[in-house]
Amino acid sequence: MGVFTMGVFPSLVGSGTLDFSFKLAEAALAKGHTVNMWLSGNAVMMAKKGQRAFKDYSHLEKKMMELVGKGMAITVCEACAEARGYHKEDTPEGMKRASMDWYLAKTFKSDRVLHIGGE
Amino acid sequence: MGVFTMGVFPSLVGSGTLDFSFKLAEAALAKGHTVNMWLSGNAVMMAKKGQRAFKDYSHLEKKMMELVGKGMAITVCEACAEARGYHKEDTPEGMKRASMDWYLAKTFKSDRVLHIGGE
Amino acid sequence: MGALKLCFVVQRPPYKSENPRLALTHSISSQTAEIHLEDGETVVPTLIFVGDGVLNATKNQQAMKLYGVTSTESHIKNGLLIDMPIWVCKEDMERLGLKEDQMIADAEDMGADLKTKFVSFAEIQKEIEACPHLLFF
Amino acid sequence: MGALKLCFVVQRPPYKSENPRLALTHSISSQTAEIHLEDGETVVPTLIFVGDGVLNATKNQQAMKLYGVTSTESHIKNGLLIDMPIWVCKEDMERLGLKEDQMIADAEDMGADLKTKFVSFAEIQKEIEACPHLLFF
Amino acid sequence: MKLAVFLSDLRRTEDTYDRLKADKLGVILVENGVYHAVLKEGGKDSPILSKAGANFYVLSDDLETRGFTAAQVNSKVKVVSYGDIVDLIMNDYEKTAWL
Amino acid sequence: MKLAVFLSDLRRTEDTYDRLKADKLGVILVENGVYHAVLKEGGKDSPILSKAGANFYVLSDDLETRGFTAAQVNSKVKVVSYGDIVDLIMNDYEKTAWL
Repeated sequence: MGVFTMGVFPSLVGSGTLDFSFKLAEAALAKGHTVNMWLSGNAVMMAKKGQRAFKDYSHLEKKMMELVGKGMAITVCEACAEARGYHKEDTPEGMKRASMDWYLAKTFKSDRVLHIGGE
Repeated sequence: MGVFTMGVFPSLVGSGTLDFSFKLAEAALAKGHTVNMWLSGNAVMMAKKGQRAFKDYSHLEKKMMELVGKGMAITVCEACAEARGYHKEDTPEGMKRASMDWYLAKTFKSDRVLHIGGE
Repeated sequence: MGALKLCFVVQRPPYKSENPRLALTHSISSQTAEIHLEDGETVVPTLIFVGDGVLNATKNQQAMKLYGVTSTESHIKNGLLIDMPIWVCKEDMERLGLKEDQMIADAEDMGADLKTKFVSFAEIQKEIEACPHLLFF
Repeated sequence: MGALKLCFVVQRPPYKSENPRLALTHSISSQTAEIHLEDGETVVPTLIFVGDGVLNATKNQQAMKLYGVTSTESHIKNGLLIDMPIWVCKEDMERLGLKEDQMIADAEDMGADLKTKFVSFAEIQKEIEACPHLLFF
Repeated sequence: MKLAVFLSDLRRTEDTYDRLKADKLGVILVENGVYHAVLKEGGKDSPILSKAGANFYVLSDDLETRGFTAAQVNSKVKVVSYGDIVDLIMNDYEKTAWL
Repeated sequence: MKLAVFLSDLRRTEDTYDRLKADKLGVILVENGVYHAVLKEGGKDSPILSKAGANFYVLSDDLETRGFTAAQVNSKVKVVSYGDIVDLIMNDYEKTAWL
């Protein structure tokens, strides 16, 4: 069993990339791996409480809490969140905020890293 | 003098498209045109109060309020905002929320429309 | 007084971003634009899929089953249900190797009378010329 | 115990999205990663501009003057200032018609000793092979 | 029709630009579209500039933001300001297409 | 090196894929990258699939989301699940590149 760290950057409401990341994390946890997830750039939208669920958009808050319950460490980029007006009190329980060095330090301790960049 | 309506869709913190839209709106107002702006999809980020200004990101709240003061009508897509957890109380003063038919009705009354779509 | 024709033109594949979905929801909202307009004024949309955008109109999309999110297919069917013209560029289907039986042809299962129109780019060019305002997605 | 080499590879032009900016801020934050690590452990980044990404490294960018936002240029200079290796692919500069005198060569004005390295793709390939983890932007 | 097309990217993911026809066509290069006005990839002009009969414009703010100046702009392309773009939209063309 | 490359788009805006070399190369098609496994543009396989010596994989969930099935997948490409991708990342390859 290994340590797998994902960095998720370009995701948004209505984009498939966050969905992909959470499903991949779920599959990795199911196989017994340790999973870390870093949400940065636009992917910090997961840090906002009170997103209303519409059938038109994937709504991942529930899935995220499930994965946290299974031991996934999930942290969002603090500055990226602040710039978008997501403050500490908006952050769902179980999710951490940190600066970017958290992610780099996690890559140090990981067997594999999947960094999802792009636009 | 004419009526100019812009629909702005793909913009985000850190993207140049919102900056472009606001500068173009400013130039159109300066020439005496009537300007309407519809913010939809990811561009609804402008509807969030309390965005922290960093030098690394363009920060448009002040510019937006200036343009509203000069008579620009600016409205954000209500459903797009709700899906992202931006509620009524987050909306800066002078900015309206409406459903998409607002935008279509504005195009009816416009001499020119610039619809900024894409990804 | 009068109708305003609007072209909604989708040029990119589905699911990467909200883009094609917003074309669908915005064009469908033409139904209620009248509440902001005067008596007799209407907005008349044509929804056009062109280039890689034709990939939005494949059938049997499993987005709801696999990701819990409404498929572009069901949005297109909703469009047909409210009698919105939906056009798909034939040359692009051919270029990408898509056959008509892979595409959403109608929404009969939802009770819609209108069918998808498979058209040439020349027809799309004419429609674009006939619309005072263009909305490219 | 030991150093972890990380390659940050920027493949796209600046300003469209946050993407290249995040490559810069993340690579620069390697400076403080040690607070989460054990004694003697460090993260050693190389920041590489390749393909259209080389457009991030043009000089005289006026983003602050015109849009009030930090330029990619000033980020790159901050990288040089903290002695982070910054590599720009020569073949891509040539392909796009960019000359070395159009590019950010150093950050002497800020007191940095390190200079930009203009390298071949073959050198970049070697660096990518030497890094246990790759971060493409 | 009199159509003003906006291009905001260096690498395009649509081919509408190649197919659309207009009696009068203006091509306005903004954001990363400005690279088409200044780069000579493989020693050649951008294929964007080969559209027959079109008038080409590039936004000066977006050029300078990216480290280029009017002096480097292809002779086929006119350098314009935000105010000029407003005039192009409101006076010179009837409709717009942001591709 | 043993490298797993992820492609998530139909139209690419980078050319890193064409240039990167690896002793063992896996190409994993996800999101809109799955179209490379099923479309025959102009009657031809996607140029993505011509990378010599590579192993190709396509994510079944993302195929089906877009209305395609395993039966339509190019014979060069193996259909995989999320679990299979985890195994590819953790066991078969040493590092990943999301282009």
